[in-house]
Amino acid sequence: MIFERGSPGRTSFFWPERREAPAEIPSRLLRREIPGFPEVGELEVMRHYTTLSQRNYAIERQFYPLGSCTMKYNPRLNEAVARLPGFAQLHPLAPAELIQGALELMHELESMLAEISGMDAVTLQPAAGAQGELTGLMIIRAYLSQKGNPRKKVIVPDTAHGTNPASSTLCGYDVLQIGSNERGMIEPGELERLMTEEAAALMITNPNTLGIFDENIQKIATVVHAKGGLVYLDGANMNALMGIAKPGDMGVDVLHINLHKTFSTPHGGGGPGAGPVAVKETLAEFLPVPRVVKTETGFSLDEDLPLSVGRVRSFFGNFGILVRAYAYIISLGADGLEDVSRTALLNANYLRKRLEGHFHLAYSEPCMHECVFTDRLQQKYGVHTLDIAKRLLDYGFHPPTVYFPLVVAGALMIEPTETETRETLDAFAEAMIAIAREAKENPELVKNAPYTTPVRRLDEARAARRPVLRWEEPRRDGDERQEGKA
Amino acid sequence: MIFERGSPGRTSFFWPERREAPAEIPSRLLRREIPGFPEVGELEVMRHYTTLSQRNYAIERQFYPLGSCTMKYNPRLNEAVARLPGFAQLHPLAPAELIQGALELMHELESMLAEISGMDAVTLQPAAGAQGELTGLMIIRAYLSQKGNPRKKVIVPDTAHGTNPASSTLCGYDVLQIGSNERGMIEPGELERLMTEEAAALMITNPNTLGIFDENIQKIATVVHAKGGLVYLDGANMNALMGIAKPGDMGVDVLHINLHKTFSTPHGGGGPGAGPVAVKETLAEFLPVPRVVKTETGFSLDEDLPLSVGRVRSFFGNFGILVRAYAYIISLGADGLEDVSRTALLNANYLRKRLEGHFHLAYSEPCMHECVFTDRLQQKYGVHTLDIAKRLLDYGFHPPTVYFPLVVAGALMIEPTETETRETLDAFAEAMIAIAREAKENPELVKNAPYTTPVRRLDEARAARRPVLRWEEPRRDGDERQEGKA
Amino acid sequence: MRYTPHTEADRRQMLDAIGLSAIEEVFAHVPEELRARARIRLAEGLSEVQVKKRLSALAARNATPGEWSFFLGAGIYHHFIPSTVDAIISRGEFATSYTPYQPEVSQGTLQAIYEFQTLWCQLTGMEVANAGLYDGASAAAEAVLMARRVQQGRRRIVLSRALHPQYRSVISTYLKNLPGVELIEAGFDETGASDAEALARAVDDRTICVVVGYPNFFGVIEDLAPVQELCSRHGSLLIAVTTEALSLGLLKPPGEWGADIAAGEGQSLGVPMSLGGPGYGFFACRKKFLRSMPGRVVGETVDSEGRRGFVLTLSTREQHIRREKATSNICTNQNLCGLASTVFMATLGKSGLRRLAEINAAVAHETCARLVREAGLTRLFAGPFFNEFVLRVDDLEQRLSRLRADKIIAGLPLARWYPELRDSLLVCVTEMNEREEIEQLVKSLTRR
Amino acid sequence: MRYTPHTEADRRQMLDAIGLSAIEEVFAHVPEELRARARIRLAEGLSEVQVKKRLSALAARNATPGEWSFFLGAGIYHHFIPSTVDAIISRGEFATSYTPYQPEVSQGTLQAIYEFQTLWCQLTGMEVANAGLYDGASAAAEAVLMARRVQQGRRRIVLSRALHPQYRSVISTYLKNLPGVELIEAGFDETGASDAEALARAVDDRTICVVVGYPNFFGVIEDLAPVQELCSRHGSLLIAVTTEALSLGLLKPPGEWGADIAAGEGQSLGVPMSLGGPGYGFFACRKKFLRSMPGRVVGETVDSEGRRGFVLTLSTREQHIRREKATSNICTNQNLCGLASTVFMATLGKSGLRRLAEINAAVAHETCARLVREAGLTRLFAGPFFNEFVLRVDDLEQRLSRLRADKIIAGLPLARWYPELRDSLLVCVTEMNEREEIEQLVKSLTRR
Ligand SMILES: Cc1ncc(COP(=O)(O)O)c(C=O)c1O
Ligand SMILES: Cc1ncc(COP(=O)(O)O)c(C=O)c1O
Repeated sequence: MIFERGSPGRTSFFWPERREAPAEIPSRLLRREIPGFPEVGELEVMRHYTTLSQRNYAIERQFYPLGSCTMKYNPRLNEAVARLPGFAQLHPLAPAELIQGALELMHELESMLAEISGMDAVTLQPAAGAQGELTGLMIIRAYLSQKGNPRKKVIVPDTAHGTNPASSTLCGYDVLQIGSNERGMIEPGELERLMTEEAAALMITNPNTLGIFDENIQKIATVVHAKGGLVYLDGANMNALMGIAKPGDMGVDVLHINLHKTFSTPHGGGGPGAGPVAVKETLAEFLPVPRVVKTETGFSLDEDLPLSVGRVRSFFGNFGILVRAYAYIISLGADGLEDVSRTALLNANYLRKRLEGHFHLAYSEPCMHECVFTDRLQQKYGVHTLDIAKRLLDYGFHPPTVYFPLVVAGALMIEPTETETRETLDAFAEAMIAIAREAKENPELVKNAPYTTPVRRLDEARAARRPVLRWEEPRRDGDERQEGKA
Repeated sequence: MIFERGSPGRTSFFWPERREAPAEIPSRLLRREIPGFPEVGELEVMRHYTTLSQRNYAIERQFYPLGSCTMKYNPRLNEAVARLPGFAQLHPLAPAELIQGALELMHELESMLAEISGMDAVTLQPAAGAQGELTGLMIIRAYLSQKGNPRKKVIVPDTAHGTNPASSTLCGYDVLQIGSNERGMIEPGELERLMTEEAAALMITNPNTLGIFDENIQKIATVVHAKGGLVYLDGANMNALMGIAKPGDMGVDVLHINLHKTFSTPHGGGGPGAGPVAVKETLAEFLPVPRVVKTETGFSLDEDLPLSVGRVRSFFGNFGILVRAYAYIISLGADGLEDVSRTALLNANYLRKRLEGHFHLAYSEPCMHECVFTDRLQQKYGVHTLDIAKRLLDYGFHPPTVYFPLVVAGALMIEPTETETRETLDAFAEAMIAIAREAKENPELVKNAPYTTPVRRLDEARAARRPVLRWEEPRRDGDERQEGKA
Repeated sequence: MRYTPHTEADRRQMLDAIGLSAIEEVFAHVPEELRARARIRLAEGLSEVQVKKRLSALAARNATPGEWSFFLGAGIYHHFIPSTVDAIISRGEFATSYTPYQPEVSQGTLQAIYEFQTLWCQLTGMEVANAGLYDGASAAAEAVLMARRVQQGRRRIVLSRALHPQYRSVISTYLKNLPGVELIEAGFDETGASDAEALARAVDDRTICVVVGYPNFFGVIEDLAPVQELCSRHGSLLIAVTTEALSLGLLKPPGEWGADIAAGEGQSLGVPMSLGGPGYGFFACRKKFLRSMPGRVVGETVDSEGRRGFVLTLSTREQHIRREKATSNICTNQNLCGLASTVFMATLGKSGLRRLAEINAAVAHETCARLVREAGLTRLFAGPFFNEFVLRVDDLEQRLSRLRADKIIAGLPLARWYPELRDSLLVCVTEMNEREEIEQLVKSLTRR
Repeated sequence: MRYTPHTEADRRQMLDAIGLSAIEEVFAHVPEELRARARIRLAEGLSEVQVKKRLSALAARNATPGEWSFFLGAGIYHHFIPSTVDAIISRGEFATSYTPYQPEVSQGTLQAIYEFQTLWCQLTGMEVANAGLYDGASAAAEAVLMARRVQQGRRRIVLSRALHPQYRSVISTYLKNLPGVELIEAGFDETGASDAEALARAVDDRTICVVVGYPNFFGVIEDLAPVQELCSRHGSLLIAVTTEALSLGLLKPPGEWGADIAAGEGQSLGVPMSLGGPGYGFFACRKKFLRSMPGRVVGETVDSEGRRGFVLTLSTREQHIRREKATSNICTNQNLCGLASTVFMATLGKSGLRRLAEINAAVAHETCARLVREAGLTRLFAGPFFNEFVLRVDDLEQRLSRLRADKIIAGLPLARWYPELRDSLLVCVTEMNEREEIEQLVKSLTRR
């Protein structure tokens, strides 16, 4: 712990000039020193965080088949270009003529995303998928309000990601859940029953979180539209669709895209990402401000959109992430992007094939970019999904997403992505198969895993019961400051 | 092994344009494909080398007290500035007016090194310390030749680094070894005996590899000069001298400086470094060409020095390393550099004090920036320096330099450097003391160490007896290409 | 193909294993009409060299502090970032890991977040902090939403008009679709602080919370004592919102003023400006609101062998467990920027952070004094400030465009956001503005 | 103080432990006269911001391929470096480790070197390779020194005059103090290759070795068959020296020609030009010379549990063991640049390396053809070339300075190093020279 290192008075800050706080600031407004704040040297900083980093799993270390997360390779090239001073050192309030390159990049990225998704207009402002959802729902609400009635509900499938219902609530809608049928899809009949004039939108994920492409998507859109509602697509799974099907052709009115998934910006241990929202022409006037517009002489910013939902974030969103996604798209080009989805599908289907028989497959439908297994075959030995996940760690692999989607008991949701080799998929499959064997022959081994990780199973119940959320200075100061503590 | 990964035909190279080799090159001059060459994807490359890196010890991970190596913190700032395109992308044969910034940097670095060492002129061309030695000796030889007789021998103390005698040989000199007295210094009487008109130079290290400052240095220089010889100082230990004593004042005529030690450029697992050579005015005309000279309008290159020893390396030496050293020197400034040596001495003396009694101290003289212990106290339990070194690995520390200098049996040569904290020194001392205790109480434990490293003791004899110096394609191709192999 | 490693043989072998003859068969069930129209009409892929060239060309058409003198703040600040920061955050182990759902192999990220939470508690003087939100504006909005949750039955939300205008916009966007909320703005006085009387008029017993900038948009360091007193009289929560996080190295922290929630933008502390994003929102509050907090939280626990370890905790608040009842919809946040800040704070440390804040205040005051004394400009507001201040400048637009010709952006004209503040310029001076730049600014604003 | 972590209290405590009252007492035994004069007269230290500013200002005064068109090679080449390279070599675990003397905790570096050795064996077609030397020139010198060691009793060393002039200088510097060596240069013919007759005249039975550039300084790909034949007739060693390592992706490797030693500069493969350094020297030879080789070597072995591992080996050749009898004085080499090359080669791989080499040859030939056809220039030499060629250009200096005004450096005038080659220009074209640059070059050299 950084607070347990160092020595009082130590710092890595070196600034020859010494300045006092100006007397004009009344001392009443000033703080005393910050108790417990770090006091370490520069080498200590480097060592501490380098050491911490080595206690992490990462794509650059090994396979990371987290379903719904699209953990593909994040090209180092994109990291390099995002760090160009002409991007990294821009002030967002600089006059538009001084940031023409940035505006052009954003403008072009908007068109590229529109082309890829088959939509008409895009905002890059949302900071992540969930904020994209909120923005998209707000657009729907604004549109319906303008038509006279914002309506009350949003229909959300039971397979949806948790952000979908949460965003609906935040947008002032009640959530109406719709179940999936035995093929993992929405039953058009059931939808017809639920889709009333109370419902503002259907929020659908396609392929959904089961990795299944809903073949009825066009029919579904027709049902929604017939009742005056709109179709929102959670585009987190765009990695399955490029060059295969465009949401814009499916009858989708609004969607968000996770640049930190399909467009390969690094996850960073939980962000930053970006969640652009794409809409059909009729909804364009509701997009957040400012909009980047092309003029005769270049690009400018339009704040003056009376129907806009307003701002969802300060400035322009996560611009640095947009730069990376832009670099990714122009690197791959049309062919490359199409190859991404095809290969993602190939990898998922290959892995599915290899694991079939060893694990129970939740649905027998063909899968797209991910597939969902369960622990049903292992339960009889007392081995559960969590145990399988932990045991995988001992094999050097990150487990799939577990216990999601919620509709599948004991789900193991595997998304290999297109950047993995056949050899890696084979090695992962072999580890899974070995665990299936262990579950049968030596269940205790699996149930007590992991054994080889920096720490073993952590007491999560205790963490939640008696939350300790920050480091506190120990009573007897100084004693704890020792080398060797991580 | 990178060769064991991948799949035939795989590559990470993407270049849309396809070009054939021109027909003008006769096919007789062309090669067939390179058997065994890597065929991997970009993510495989990143994973392979990231994984390898984690099998390394490094300063940014932990304490690295290798005596004579000055393993101090390598500021990340210097890495950043060396990568500026205006340095990294320069072609050495660009006309001088297009590289004025680089020439100014080199010119200024030369003066700064001259000031720090108390010398008059500097060449930055040598690529490392050993090449600096060779250059320095060539300068001595050229000078003496010009005076009529290059002479035959170079006197080298028995404590000297191996490069000193090796460089002497390479410069066409025979080596005359001089012993150290019981204080670890050169006996002026003994020197007087050996220093004849056959001897071109004395090659001395001060402080020497025992960490001892030879108090008689001025007298020694007088003896050498009296016989028409010159004094060469191995400046690898400049980290002990900044602001404490200038070689130029000691009577030294030539010295080299390891920028990758005192001036903190990273070691990179064995280089690149840089070994500038500094000389007194009388020797300046013998320095290698080209020389950077200041003119009225800027800086230019002078190739026209008839007495120069010539070129020892192509172009300007390791320019990228020079940039880092320059950044380091201006970062620290005069005060900072003086503080470096004082703190290096403090740390070494502190550690010496803490270990005294637990390990046998080779010399009781006060030490400068490093100190030498031995395994004498542990030998009676059958525990040797090598065992102590390996056991330290289990405690998470890199061992000191071992079995060097050769004059000390079972040497453990410890150089903590100035960038280490007291807490780290204490933790290291405690580990050493614990090992001393283990040596007494459980010698087998120590003799079989290490236990916790990625591999255990390696069979070095076998490696030397039946050298396998390259990977070869296994007979049955393909089988070995598996994920999981490091 | 770029980044997809398979060779033709690999593909063939895999298809064989699946029992298919072409990859297209995998998605044959996707309706034909969709497939037929799915081709992407974009250019072909580019080599690394071409991509770098294209991006460098775009980057070159943007003005950076290297060639231009910027005196812009207003929510995004140009500050020193030690080299340690990028060295750490560009490590693949941090940059290419996911949200730490498997704690056994995510202790690096988890501990770093735990340190981050601690640092923010220390900096704000609050009891608990989360792992970060999108940005300052949405963090302010989340603070208001949380206040609404814990103040059931109340409806009014009072925003100081001296709060960053974009933050007010975002709060209003976030709230506008929620039932039973009333958003009211209270003006500022001649010191540039929130107007005490306006606030007193606005706050009543049905007021959920009062949101004040600290320092506010005009750079003014508000005295929070009276606001806090007003809030506690009406049972309203005090939310202090900071856009310039560095100021907290010097100023009395919100927690000591008695704020209930401290939120804001963390970019100042180790994150490049990057056209305003990615940065991150910080969020800290009283412990009693813990289970109403938005966003991710890391807690300390032990493993099965009793060793200290860290886990994501209290996730029953979050969308992936609670879905429509979650405290927020946030999932992916801005973690790597939070790590940058953690490394920044560790590098500067206790004394360094204060010294950097002092330097900022000192150079900003000195510059302000010179602009008043030498350039004859007047300060619009009398209140104490940190590193930003507002000047009245006649013929503002004209003078600004003259300055622009000298590659100086002297500040932000306020009229765009405050129509009542014509000819007013918000000037920000940080440690990154060199002496000569300031000299130049004073000179240019002096000569008429 | 910068980078020294101690506080006053730390220093005090440590001095107390040592039993001293001031740090100066630690070096009280250093003679007073020395101490008195030891103060360093340099400026005070600078902040990171100031250092960056200073270095950026210096860097800005150098011309880079971003703004200028360079057609310079002659030993240092501007090539594509994939982003993987810097990502790996800037990892602290590689960059801040020492020479791998403790193999148990240095397997990363050791295995990387082992891979490097293998790659160089593959590339050169030789049996063994070392871990690298300083640069191409000193590697050539070390090759000659090794030849001298294994060819005891012989004295003559024959250098092709078409070998890089700086390499010839360095060889001569390295050899000039050694007894019993005679250095002879043999000229080149009208194809630009080493003159067969001159060589035949120079080589005798006392000849240690013949050193030939491959490709040579004029870019010409020498046919090594006759030279090899000549050497083997006289029992001399053939040393093939490559300055443009990328060419080995396309050309028949020295080993296949029967060379005894292949040495040269590795910069082309993944190392930035950096004003000519750091790069590294590669060195490969026949297995039978193994124990005479200079430099570090890594070998495969097993640990006490039988696992594969790597160690530095055959160190009885080296200075730290053999001192004055060592095969070379080299200690620190250029390891991190070797790692860069290893990552470069792994990234390009078998097909990528060849394709990049093909692209180079293609664009260079195309440019050459256009300069002949459209600009009416003539090739000075008729021999086949890789990516460099020599043109005769009348009024060379004048035309070069006119081109310089257009920010074009059209090549290297050879007269400086070959007085006999007036008005001759060595032109290098690589994959980094953009189409427009080449267009511009042709145009500028066409209009008179
Ligand atoms: C299907 C789906 N929808 C929405 C999200 C939310 O996106 P974000 O985490 O970017 O807010 C995710 C990812 O976490 C997801 O997988
Ligand atoms: C005392 C001494 N002299 C000379 C050298 C040789 O320097 P280099 O390794 O840079 O060639 C070293 C370091 O290895 C050394 O410690």
